[in-house]
Amino acid sequence: MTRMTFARAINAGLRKSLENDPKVILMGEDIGALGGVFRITDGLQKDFGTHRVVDTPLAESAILGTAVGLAYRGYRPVVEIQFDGFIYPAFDQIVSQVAKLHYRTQGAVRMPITIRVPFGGGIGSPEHHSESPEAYFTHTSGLRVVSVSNPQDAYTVIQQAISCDDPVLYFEPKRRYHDKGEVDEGVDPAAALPMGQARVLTQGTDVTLVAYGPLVKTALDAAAAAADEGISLEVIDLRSLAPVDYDTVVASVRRTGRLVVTHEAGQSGGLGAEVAASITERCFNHLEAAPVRITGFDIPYPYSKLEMHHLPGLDRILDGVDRALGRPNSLSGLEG
Amino acid sequence: MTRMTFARAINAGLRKSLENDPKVILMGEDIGALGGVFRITDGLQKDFGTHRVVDTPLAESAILGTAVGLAYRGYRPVVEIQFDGFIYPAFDQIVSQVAKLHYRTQGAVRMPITIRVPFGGGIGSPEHHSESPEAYFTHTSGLRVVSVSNPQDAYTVIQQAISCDDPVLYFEPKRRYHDKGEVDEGVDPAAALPMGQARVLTQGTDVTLVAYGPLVKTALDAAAAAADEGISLEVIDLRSLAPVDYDTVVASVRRTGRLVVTHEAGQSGGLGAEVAASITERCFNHLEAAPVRITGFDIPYPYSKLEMHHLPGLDRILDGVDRALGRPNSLSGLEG
Amino acid sequence: MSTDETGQGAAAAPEMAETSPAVAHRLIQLITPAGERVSHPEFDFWVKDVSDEQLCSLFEDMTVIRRIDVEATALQRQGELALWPPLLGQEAAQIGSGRSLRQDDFVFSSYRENGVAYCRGVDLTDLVRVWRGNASSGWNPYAINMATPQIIIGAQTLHATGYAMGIQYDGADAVSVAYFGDGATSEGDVNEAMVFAASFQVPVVFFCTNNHWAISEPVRLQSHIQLADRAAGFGIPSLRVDGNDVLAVMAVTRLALDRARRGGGPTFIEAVSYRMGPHTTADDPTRYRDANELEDWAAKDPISRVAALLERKGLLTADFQQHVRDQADAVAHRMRKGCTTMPDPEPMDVFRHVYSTPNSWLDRQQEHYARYLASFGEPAGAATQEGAR
Amino acid sequence: MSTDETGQGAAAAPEMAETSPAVAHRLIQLITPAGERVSHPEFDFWVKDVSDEQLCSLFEDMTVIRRIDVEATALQRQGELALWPPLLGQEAAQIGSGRSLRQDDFVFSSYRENGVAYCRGVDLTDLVRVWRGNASSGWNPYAINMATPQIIIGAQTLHATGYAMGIQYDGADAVSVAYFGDGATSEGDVNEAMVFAASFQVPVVFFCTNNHWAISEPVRLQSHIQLADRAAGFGIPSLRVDGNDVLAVMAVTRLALDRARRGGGPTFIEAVSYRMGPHTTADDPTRYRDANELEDWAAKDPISRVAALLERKGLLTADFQQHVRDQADAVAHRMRKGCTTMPDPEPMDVFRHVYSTPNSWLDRQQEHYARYLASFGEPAGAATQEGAR
Ligand SMILES: Cc1ncc(C[n+]2csc(CCOP(=O)(O)OP(=O)(O)O)c2C)c(N)n1
Ligand SMILES: Cc1ncc(C[n+]2csc(CCOP(=O)(O)OP(=O)(O)O)c2C)c(N)n1
Ligand SMILES: [Mg+2]
Ligand SMILES: [Mg+2]
Repeated sequence: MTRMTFARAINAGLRKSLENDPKVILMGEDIGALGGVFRITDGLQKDFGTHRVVDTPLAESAILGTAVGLAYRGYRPVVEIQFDGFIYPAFDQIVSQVAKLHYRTQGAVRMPITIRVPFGGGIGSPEHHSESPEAYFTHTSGLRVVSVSNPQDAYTVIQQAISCDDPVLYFEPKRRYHDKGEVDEGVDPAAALPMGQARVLTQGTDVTLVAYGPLVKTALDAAAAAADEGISLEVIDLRSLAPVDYDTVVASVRRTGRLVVTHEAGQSGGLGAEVAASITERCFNHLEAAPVRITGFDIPYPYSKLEMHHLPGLDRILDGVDRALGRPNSLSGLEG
Repeated sequence: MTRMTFARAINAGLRKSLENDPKVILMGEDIGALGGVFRITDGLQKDFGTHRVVDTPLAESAILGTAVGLAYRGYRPVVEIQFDGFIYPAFDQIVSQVAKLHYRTQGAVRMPITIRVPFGGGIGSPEHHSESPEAYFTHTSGLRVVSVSNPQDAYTVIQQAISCDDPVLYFEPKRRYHDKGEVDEGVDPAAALPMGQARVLTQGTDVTLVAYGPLVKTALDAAAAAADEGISLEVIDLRSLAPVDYDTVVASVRRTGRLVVTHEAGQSGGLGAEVAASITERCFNHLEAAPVRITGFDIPYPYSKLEMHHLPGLDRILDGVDRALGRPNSLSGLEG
Repeated sequence: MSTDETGQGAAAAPEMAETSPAVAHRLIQLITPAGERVSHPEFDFWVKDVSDEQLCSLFEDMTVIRRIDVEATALQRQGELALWPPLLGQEAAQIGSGRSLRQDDFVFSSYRENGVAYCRGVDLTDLVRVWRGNASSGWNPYAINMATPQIIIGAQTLHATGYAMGIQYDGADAVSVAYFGDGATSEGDVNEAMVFAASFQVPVVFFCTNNHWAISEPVRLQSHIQLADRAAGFGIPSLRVDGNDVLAVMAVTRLALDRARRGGGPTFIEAVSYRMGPHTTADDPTRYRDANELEDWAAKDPISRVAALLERKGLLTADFQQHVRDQADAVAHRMRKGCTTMPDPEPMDVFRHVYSTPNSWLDRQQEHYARYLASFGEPAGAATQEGAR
Repeated sequence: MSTDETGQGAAAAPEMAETSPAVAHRLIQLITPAGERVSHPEFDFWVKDVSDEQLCSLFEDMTVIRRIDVEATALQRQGELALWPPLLGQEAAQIGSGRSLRQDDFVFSSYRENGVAYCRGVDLTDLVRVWRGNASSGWNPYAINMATPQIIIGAQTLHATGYAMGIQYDGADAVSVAYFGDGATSEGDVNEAMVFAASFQVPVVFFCTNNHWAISEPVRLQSHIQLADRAAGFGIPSLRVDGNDVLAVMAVTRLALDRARRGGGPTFIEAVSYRMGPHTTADDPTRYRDANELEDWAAKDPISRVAALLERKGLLTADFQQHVRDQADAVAHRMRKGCTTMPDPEPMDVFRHVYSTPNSWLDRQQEHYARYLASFGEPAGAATQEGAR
């Protein structure tokens, strides 16, 4: 066990994948000598060379498009998108090629491409540096989408993503990069909890609280605060956003009868809508209240002096918990 | 009143807008001499000239990006995307520029851009020609999204979209282009039902059936078939997909207690999830059953010999109605 | 801080020698439209091994793919195919280049390169699978080292470039070839592909067929200078070839392939040709183009000029012509048969191959749909025509 | 149908004269690094009206914006700004071009063109608004005819092109100017912008500041030939200018503007300069670049060479120098004051201006959030620091 930052854990996982499989190639802007703007690839080009860790010209569509060609040739490209807001120029290649080629070719061509995306806000950055675009990808068939919340999972899941034969978007909660945790580098990714499965972080009886990525920490804080008030929250870290491991969530909601789901992305059409709709379908007779979504607003990501209003915090989540429990809350007395 | 096709009605609406406002400019691939691959702009370049109806080079990002520049200069560009699957190269300009510039500039710069997208399947085309990408845009704050289902609305709403100061995606159900209907060309778009509002097409008491675009016709057929079995469906044509006119849907579901929502797009993270989640939030105590989604599968659009399996048809919708009503249906006896 | 308003007396401005427009390329030609073999100081070299026999075989291939085109168009008219994108007029560009490739080279093409697929050895039935609506890929790309033809304009140029990066990493001497049209040159992807190819000096050939039209848009809307000039600005050498001259196309392609194999990096080829037919069977070119243009180009037909050359050489015997006709008919027949006897897919195929790993979302939908089909009282596999109910 | 395996004896292949790489541009220079005014047959014409007084004023502007840069960097270090993208070393490129524009021209720039904004008459407080986190746009674009600086690399080149289409439709003689970096030239958008600009021959100037770096990536990764060469392939004339020479930059910009005004279409300018500082205050260039490189470029500093020229002309008096220093200090002071006294936004501002028409989704969220804030017992407007609770 080693104590390391979230960022370092990804770095260690990438290193392991580079070591274990000569077909793994890292590609992206500034990932070489600089080690990426977040230093996630620090030292890797030095150790593996410029053919394994490739600084690319500044063109996101080309990064993904050439990754497709490399996958055609049997490689496993691991692409870094510098910030969430810079993934859109590559959207066509991701949606029309990466996601669809396996289906298109009746399984003949595999696209084992991992797309690393530092995402989410809370770091005081200007526009385009704090977005949460995950719902665009969870709605795109052919892709798998994951997001992890702690260094150990970061380390393990990046390796699972890279060895997965399907394309995976790996969303990294950038405001947690400097959080530290224990990481067992001896973990065998194949034996660990599969990346498609959610994890129950705290067992609880009153409300199921579903979170992923950066808000898992917030959710755990909320659970601690709620416990002080005698409310028992079951916090679930989704980990896999597409597909969502509904079995785990369903089992929880059947016990608690109440669901709160939280994310930074805007509410309308966000992943919370999908979770709420699917859980309602599967647990209708167990639900004591409508699932509650505590999310970012339906706005472009705001300038940083306002971002803490947009981002769900502890108190907004607890207000949602109160709503789920039918306790007094900010919307008490409002109809529809 | 004139009887005309859906396609012709859009053409007439575009012509009206070109006549009424010299700042309106049509742009797109093959929209000039050819009149577009669907002939929606037939005759317009001949009558308004090459500066009002602009054949552009083959580059979607540029089409949207130059539309942004034209909007900066005070124009109202109306962009044609040739087929749904070709909108993705423009995704960055739509999401990061068109949708956000008004917010970014604190309201100083308006983006009255209309993006026309023939969408949906059922026409026997190869890949990329039958997609339903609306959920990517309904989840994008700063955009408005509409889809219409009949020639009169097509005629009126295209004009409302063009005169709207916000950017609007106007999704045209291409498999209905040849459907005919009565169109009153004298309608004043400003006095007609606003484009943000849904329309109740058939009043019913048992189940609220929500559809939009191409499936409105299917929904009406389903309502007729259900009526034969003594089941009364209230069919709502959403018309506006972002924002959804929830007031209209809520009023209906409060009466019926049951909701079925249908679309061609894949289920997970589709607009149906958003509608189901929001209606559950607002109508929880009125709901007799979980909202039911009858949608396309979570697959890339399949080749045409299989598309009728993917597309929700009359019988799949009725099966969903049975589920909402707790009547025997294909999933009877299944748990969760 | 001030703003310049002088508005320089522009009439008096000196000529601007600094801004040199790109130098026009000479069109490389080895066979004139009249079928005369003209010698070329540089490019004769690249086809010096082409024997009379090979010339005959090139003629045969071009004739066969034209016949395929005719047959496929007929199949479309008869309702057996939903759509077909004819290559009429572009036979030399496709056969000349396609025949120059090695088996371990890899092709990334658009929807129109059926002639190239023929050179790669495609199964004839596979040629029409997509257009009948029976598949999204006609063939397994690895079976003939040719990717599924691309519909998203220009996207495949990046795939070709990435594939070439892989060749380079492997230390192999194969070449990746991207085929695309004149219209495609406007797409960001094609330009980004040139950036990457030049930057990494990878073994890729950009083969641009300038058939003068992108559906209804003439090439001058995409560029008012020659397309071959585009590449120089990326540091990529380019060649402009008479795309209706099968020998010249072969020569430039071989040169480009050879350079790539020897580590010389990418080459851009503009093959100047003409789309003699509609964009697809769904298109009506009379709405946007002049019949005269078609006539002009008919005079430069790629097949007639080889026929004329063979004639001059005394090779166009009645026997040979009959052989070619028979061959074309046989191919057309096989394709038609393959097309019309193709089995329909099974309903549940709709769920296959989305993922190569299990997926709980989709598995559930599949299970539900199977139950749904079964609720009509038929086993799922037998319900082919029932899904739409 | 067969596959070519001959593998031509490539060693014997003749040289390929057809593939001409683009011709290297001569670097246009009017003031040497040593401050000598050198005459130029074509470009002297474009600056013949620049008086000693104007030269002094150019020097002043460059000095002021360098001072702005220093002040903003200090503000960042002191925690008053979150980030700052310095333009150190690029003063001549920005002032020389910015001062050439007419008021009714319109600028679309990246985040780095603060010197251009200064020429446009930006309010000093507005320069730092975005970097303090108080706004996503520092200013109202129509107030100074300069768009909100673009963060998405290259996207603004399309906006500039579209704006120029509008100028053309209006029959006006204004010009739209796109500023972007060397890294941006790899983005599809920039290349598509050139396609559209050339196709429609609209009045746009593409002003590319080649500062040799895109964060940690050297310009040779984007292109191994000169960036000015890129434009020729689109049929756009280009100029390569010493970007550290304010007069030369002015000359080429004026020429390009004049051509555009007279209907001559787009021009591409590569201003060769150097990013003397970090990419932004968050960057650490020692990780990826050699200190020697910096030294080389320090010798070509854009301000010192104008100072040397003024010295030669006897214009660099102590009085003048003091005046410039005072002016720079005053500007820096005003900017600092504007920065530190800027009022914080109100919480509910987060919902403003998303739409210009009412929106039921957002209105509801706004109403709910107001209730939420009120539930803490404070009126919504007073809860600025409370949102994160
Ligand atoms: C991204 C994208 N935009 C638009 C289309 C629609 N489309 C199909 S073919 C075509 C014209 C292509 O012209 P060109 O590149 O010259 O190839 P050609 O058809 O002439 O072989 C267009 C616009 C598409 N398939 N993909
Ligand atoms: C689409 C996109 N990709 C990546 C980035 C991250 N990024 C910001 S600045 C920059 C380098 C830009 O270099 P250049 O164009 O040379 O401009 P310079 O910063 O040198 O002025 C990068 C990669 C971005 N802002 N937008
Ligand atoms: Mg073409
Ligand atoms: Mg730069």
